[in-house]
Amino acid sequence: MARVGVFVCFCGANIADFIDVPAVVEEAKKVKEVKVSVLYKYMCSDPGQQMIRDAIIQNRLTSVVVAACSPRMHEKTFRKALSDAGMNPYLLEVANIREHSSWVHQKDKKAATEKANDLIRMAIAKSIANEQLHEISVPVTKRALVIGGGIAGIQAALDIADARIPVTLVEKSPSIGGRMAQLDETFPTLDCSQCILTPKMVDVASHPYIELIPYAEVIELDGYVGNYKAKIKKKASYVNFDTCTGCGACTQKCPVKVPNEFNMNIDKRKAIYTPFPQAVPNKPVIDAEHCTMLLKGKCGICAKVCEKGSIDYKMVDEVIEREIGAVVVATGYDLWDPKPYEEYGVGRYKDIITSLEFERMVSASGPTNGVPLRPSDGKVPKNVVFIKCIGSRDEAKGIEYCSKICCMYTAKHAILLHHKVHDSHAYIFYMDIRAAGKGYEEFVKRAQVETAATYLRGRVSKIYKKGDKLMVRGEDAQIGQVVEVEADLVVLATAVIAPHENPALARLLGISYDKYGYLSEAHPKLRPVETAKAGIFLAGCTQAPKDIPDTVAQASACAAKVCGLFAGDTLKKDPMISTISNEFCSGCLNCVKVCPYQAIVTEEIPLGHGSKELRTVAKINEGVCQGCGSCVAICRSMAISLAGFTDPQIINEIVAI
Amino acid sequence: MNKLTYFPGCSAHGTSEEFDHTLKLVMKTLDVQMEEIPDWNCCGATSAHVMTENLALALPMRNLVLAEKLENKTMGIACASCYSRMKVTKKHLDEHPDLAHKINTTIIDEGEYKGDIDVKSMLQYCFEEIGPEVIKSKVTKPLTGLKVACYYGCLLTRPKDVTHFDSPEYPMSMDILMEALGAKAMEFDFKTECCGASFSISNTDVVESLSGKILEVAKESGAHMIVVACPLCQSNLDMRQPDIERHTGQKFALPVMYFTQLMALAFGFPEKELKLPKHIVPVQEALSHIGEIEPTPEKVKKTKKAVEAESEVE
Amino acid sequence: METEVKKAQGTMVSAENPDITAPADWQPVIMGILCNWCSYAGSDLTGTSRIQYPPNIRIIRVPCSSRVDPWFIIKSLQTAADGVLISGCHPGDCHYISGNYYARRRFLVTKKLLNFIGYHENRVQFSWVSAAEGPKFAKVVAKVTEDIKQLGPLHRYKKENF
Amino acid sequence: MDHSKQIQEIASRLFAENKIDYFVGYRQNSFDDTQVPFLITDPAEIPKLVFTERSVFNLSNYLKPDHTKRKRVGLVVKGCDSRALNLMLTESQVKRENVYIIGICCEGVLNEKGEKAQNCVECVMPDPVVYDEILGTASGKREYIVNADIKELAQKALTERADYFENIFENCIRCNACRHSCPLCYCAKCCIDQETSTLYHGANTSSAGMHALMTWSLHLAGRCVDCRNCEKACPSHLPLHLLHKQNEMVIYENFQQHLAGMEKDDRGAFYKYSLSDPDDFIL
Amino acid sequence: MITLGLQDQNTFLEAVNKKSGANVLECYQCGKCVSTCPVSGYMDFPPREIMQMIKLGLKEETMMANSMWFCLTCSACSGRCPREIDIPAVMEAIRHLAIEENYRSDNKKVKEIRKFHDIFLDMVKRYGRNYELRMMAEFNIRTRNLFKDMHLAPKALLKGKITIGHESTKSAKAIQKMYKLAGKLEKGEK
Repeated sequence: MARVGVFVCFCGANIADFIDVPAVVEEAKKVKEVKVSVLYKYMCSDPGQQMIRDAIIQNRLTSVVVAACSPRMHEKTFRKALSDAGMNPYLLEVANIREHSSWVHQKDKKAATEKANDLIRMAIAKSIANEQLHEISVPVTKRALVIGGGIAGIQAALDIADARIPVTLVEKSPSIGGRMAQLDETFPTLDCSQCILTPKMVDVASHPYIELIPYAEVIELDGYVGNYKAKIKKKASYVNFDTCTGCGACTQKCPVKVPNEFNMNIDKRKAIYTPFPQAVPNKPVIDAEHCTMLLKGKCGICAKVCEKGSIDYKMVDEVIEREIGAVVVATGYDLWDPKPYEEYGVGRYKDIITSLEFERMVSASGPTNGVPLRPSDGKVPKNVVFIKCIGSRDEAKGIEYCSKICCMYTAKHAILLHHKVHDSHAYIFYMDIRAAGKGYEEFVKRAQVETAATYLRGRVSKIYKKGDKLMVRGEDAQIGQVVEVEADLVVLATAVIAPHENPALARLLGISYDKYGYLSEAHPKLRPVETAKAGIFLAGCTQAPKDIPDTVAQASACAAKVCGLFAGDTLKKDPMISTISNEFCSGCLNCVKVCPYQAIVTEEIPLGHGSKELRTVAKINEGVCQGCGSCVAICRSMAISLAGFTDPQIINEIVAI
Repeated sequence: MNKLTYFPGCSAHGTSEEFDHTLKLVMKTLDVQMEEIPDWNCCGATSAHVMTENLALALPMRNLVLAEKLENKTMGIACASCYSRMKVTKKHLDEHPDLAHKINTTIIDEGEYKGDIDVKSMLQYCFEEIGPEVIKSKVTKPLTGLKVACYYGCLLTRPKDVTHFDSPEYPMSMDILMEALGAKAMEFDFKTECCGASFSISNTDVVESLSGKILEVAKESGAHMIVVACPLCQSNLDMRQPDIERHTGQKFALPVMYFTQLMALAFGFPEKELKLPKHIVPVQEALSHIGEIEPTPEKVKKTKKAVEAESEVE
Repeated sequence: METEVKKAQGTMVSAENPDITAPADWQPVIMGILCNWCSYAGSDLTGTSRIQYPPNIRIIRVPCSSRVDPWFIIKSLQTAADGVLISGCHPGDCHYISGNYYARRRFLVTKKLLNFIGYHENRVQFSWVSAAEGPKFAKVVAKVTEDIKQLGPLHRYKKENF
Repeated sequence: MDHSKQIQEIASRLFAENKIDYFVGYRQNSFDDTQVPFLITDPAEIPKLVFTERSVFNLSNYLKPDHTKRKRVGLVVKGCDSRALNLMLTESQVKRENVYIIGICCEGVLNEKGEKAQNCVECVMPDPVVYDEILGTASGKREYIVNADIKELAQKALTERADYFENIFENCIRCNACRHSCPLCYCAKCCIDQETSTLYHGANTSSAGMHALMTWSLHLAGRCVDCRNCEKACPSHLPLHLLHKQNEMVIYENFQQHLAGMEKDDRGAFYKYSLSDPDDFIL
Repeated sequence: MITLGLQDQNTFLEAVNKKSGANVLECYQCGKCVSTCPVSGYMDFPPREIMQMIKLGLKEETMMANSMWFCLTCSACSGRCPREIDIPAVMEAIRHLAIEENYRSDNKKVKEIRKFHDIFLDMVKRYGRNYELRMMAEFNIRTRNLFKDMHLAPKALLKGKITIGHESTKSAKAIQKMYKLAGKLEKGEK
């Protein structure tokens, strides 16, 4: 026989003024299971809670109903009171007589009182069917996996590792550094990108808690928060990193030249190469698509010149496994290919380049030693036109969104151009100048005033050739005139886009991505670094375009999330999740289909008692289930029940009125 | 033998007789039987859609209805303006079946509109249905040495969602056809800039300024002549060229020929079939470049580049 | 005819069965089933904003509208309720990603089946109320209450033993 | 429509090649011209197998629960039966490799009055959708027709409808024959079982039958193939098809013309959704 | 100065959107159309400004502008518009609205352009097809500019560029009927 205690709160005057509380208390006593029914001014106060604790012990209660404010407010408080009295906290039910009655029926005390009676009766009935529940604890593997070795991945890995949590950092290219390594100077301070990045890269390589796996990709992720298992494919580098000293003899002697992707294909690298001089790890890899030894079996020069014998042409891809507890995804961004701008003659005119190509040219260590040159004739340009929003904010040819960083880097380019070629002039076609950030507007002003860059408000409509010049035509909307600029070089500020591998990666990780391919955060405002899948976090441009400060901030936020997750030895989880009865599950597996979290897995059990034949039934993965109840409502054989919202509980509530 | 329903357009019987004539010659060589739509009428370009709504749809629709009665389901149109009107109308009618039904029943007597005809410009027909390979195979007198600037005008490739043909900004189909004939198609930036056709009578100074710019850029490209696929473009660029030269003080001397004229020439028809005297700007000088064997340094460079692109061994 | 006479006298007559009547001051009971994250939070907001609405609704909290099995509705109508209101998150806002989309399909079929079998279609109503839509919740409840008052008492099986 | 000979031949072949452990078909009833399902394990009984327009029952029912996980079965199915079988396959109730399906292009079966049955008149798919061997000539998918009884009832006033259903469903004796005859009701526990339905919809009350059957019909919504095994099995002759056809109609009209069991791997209308599903009934 | 906020509802914008099938509100004033348009230099207000005027509901100013009469419908602007607005359709819509509501610009060029179109349609009405020389001549007579382009005529005639004679089509009768019916239909719609 159930023994229920009912505790009705006055909430000062909030409830008592509009509900006849003593009558409610008396009404509750009429239910035969109710052993004690009392009222108090503030149930949530210490004496109020003490009253509950005492009553539980004195009356040997089997469940407790508190009639007060919304359970969204104080459910946790009262649950704690129950456990303090040695009772299972989930035997509590809250009747919401404040938000649902006294506050909304202030003009009709009788009706509000009646409603309160019903709400309490329902809560009593439900509480009778309540079961003891226990917090689920999930073991946790304290190792984080960071995917991507750009500034976001580097920052996240360092911050996590500094908290003495082991990190595995996987980078797909031979060196970490990412896009930031390609930049010359950074806005708004114009400090050299390499100078601030390379120390961090070296830290990664030497950090005792970081395991760096370059030239590798994550190919599989199983499990759930705290208990993931990742498979990582290490691509064959054909160089034994353990013995290689990075002396560089092989790259010098290699006879095969290949366009250098690090320098945007402006110059050449060798078939055995390190992407750039400050690469980490500073060990070369062989590009299997171009190496004549690997393709045709001829050459072998690198092996001959290597004193350490580190070259191994027979090396194959290797798959390694790591057990991890959390994942930080930091795969960065790609740049949009401006080919659709046919009216500009993109692809036909060599002197139209992209911003990143310009960035490499003005970089002191770049292919042109820091001087921008016209690709067509190698001359130094005088008039340079920068066109913003190439692909950005262009539904017709590119993408709808603003790429966020182009306004700033174009201003930077104008300044850098002026630094490198003093008698040059920058013309910038823009639609809006978006300089929201610390020191950003001041930086744009610097471009406009100090370097006297000419800002023209309008989208360029046409570029055509006249002699060796490019004629750039656009409207200057400020004066309402169509203008043409005679340009030596045109630089297109191409849009930031999501890496094309993102959708495949998202499927592999079991997280969602938006229509552009950016990985989706759990909530756009309040959970910007989490994904819908617990234990997977996002850092940097893989979530949306952002500049370096924002990227670093988000990476550090990821690190904080990971450290928080790993703070205890186990992860605690709300026990209000589904369970499936093997006995009744008929194995139709429709629940697997509707579960939004892939929390339902299958299990083989004997067909009958002791029989050899097997049948498949569904099984809840406790670590993953979030307790929505979708599966419960579609389960025809009533094999699934959701703790806290079971069928008997809800029937009791319905019948109680 | 291929069959083709043919809509010549008003100018085929006037200003652009040479287009019509050479088109028929060329199509015969290419084994295409052209059947002119009986009792066709003006499509209304460019005035009907400027001034009216229903009539602008009804005029081309009548032609479509008449064409649907013929057995063949592909319609070829010589004039770019007519082509555009016909395509726009067909798209609009197909997207708004209620409107199509209303106009069909209240204005047009000739029968029911079904919308089952495929409308193509003659350039599109040559490029897509016949193909440069077949055209190349018919060439008996290649146009080697002739440099041409291919001018498409606004309406052959635009708007893209109406024409579904080639690029609206930098089309290449005519260039490829010209290359198939042996001529050299020059890089030309103003392929699809407007010549001002709809103002060719009412607002001639606009036409002169727009066409002047096109001629200037074509000259800059190094071409001997401009090749067109539209009668309005031809008359604007050709007939008004002396005036433009006078007003701007530049000398162009760029003859403007239809692509079919050059096809006819390459297929071996005698020059008199081209009706060259109809041209205001003399053609002979430009045609004399045919047969000039040009040193082609670019070709050598190209092969070297190709090698570079793959991988190069020192 | 008889029904109209009764109605004219102020007696409430059931839309489904003219033999079932109630006195003029009869108040319906409405079962409200709300999802925890949007509609329940929205109804709390109605409370904190002190927006007044008719007191006929009795609220059951479920985690998500997808937890609502059609028998919740059937059982409610079969027992005490004269009407049912079910409310969840707006499409696309579901806390559990897609729960309300599945629920929406079931709701439509259930509503039509109930109507076919002899329940007035206004007896069962659905709404999307977000956590920010306190005023909307009050409006929805007022509308549903008014609709059900119009339909009169349902208590066909009230005397049955459950 | 008489495929008796062909079915007998196939059955003997299957037994001879040891491809099946038993065969499910139809046999003539001894006392009138109706037929009953017939399960044989002995090839000697093959000559008794018949198939005519009197072969009304849906034999897919004889594969549940989990029969094919133990034995290999030969089975005769008509269009609607095969749709049910298709769903059973999708819902992993039948092991495909253990069932040999003889699909019949159905020309419609007769009701007890000797007329063409209503579900055959309104049939959308007379041809089998899953089979190993097909008999007869396929006639293709037909247009969906709204059930005649539904149309008629929908015309009536609400009070009349309420009255009708209340009276007719009072006759439900809670015997569960409907559930046992349905090939798609293979659950170990069901909402109309005595034990559960007492909890969910009350025991021994006049309304319990109707409300339990409503819940049951919603479990079959988007899955019911209109074979009417349940109706044939019902000792109280309840018009159970009304519930199923009503749900089928709503689903067909609102959810991309969905029909149960037509395609492989289609789990039914309640196990998927479209962003553009009707929203106008929601406040 | 223009005072805004006097209208409750921008009916002009609604009318233009409805007639054109485009959504003028999508315009974000990038100006690509202006530098694309071959005749924007001749317009009182280039396309970008017209779009903004429609958004502001400046009906009188828009209707009296010459912009839509100068539009060549070459579709270059819409092909390049980053928001894919069908600008020629918008121009056509305001042109048709101007005709319907009888806005007449005093601009000489606009008058000439309208006259030309009238003559053209007249020609098609009479013969079912159009004949350039006759049209040219008629245009010059009606605009009282007898000698315009006359220097071209002899040359063109001589070269057979323009023919004098013309064929009357069988269709002429049918076309005349179409004109009548189309006119009626348009009136009926209002």
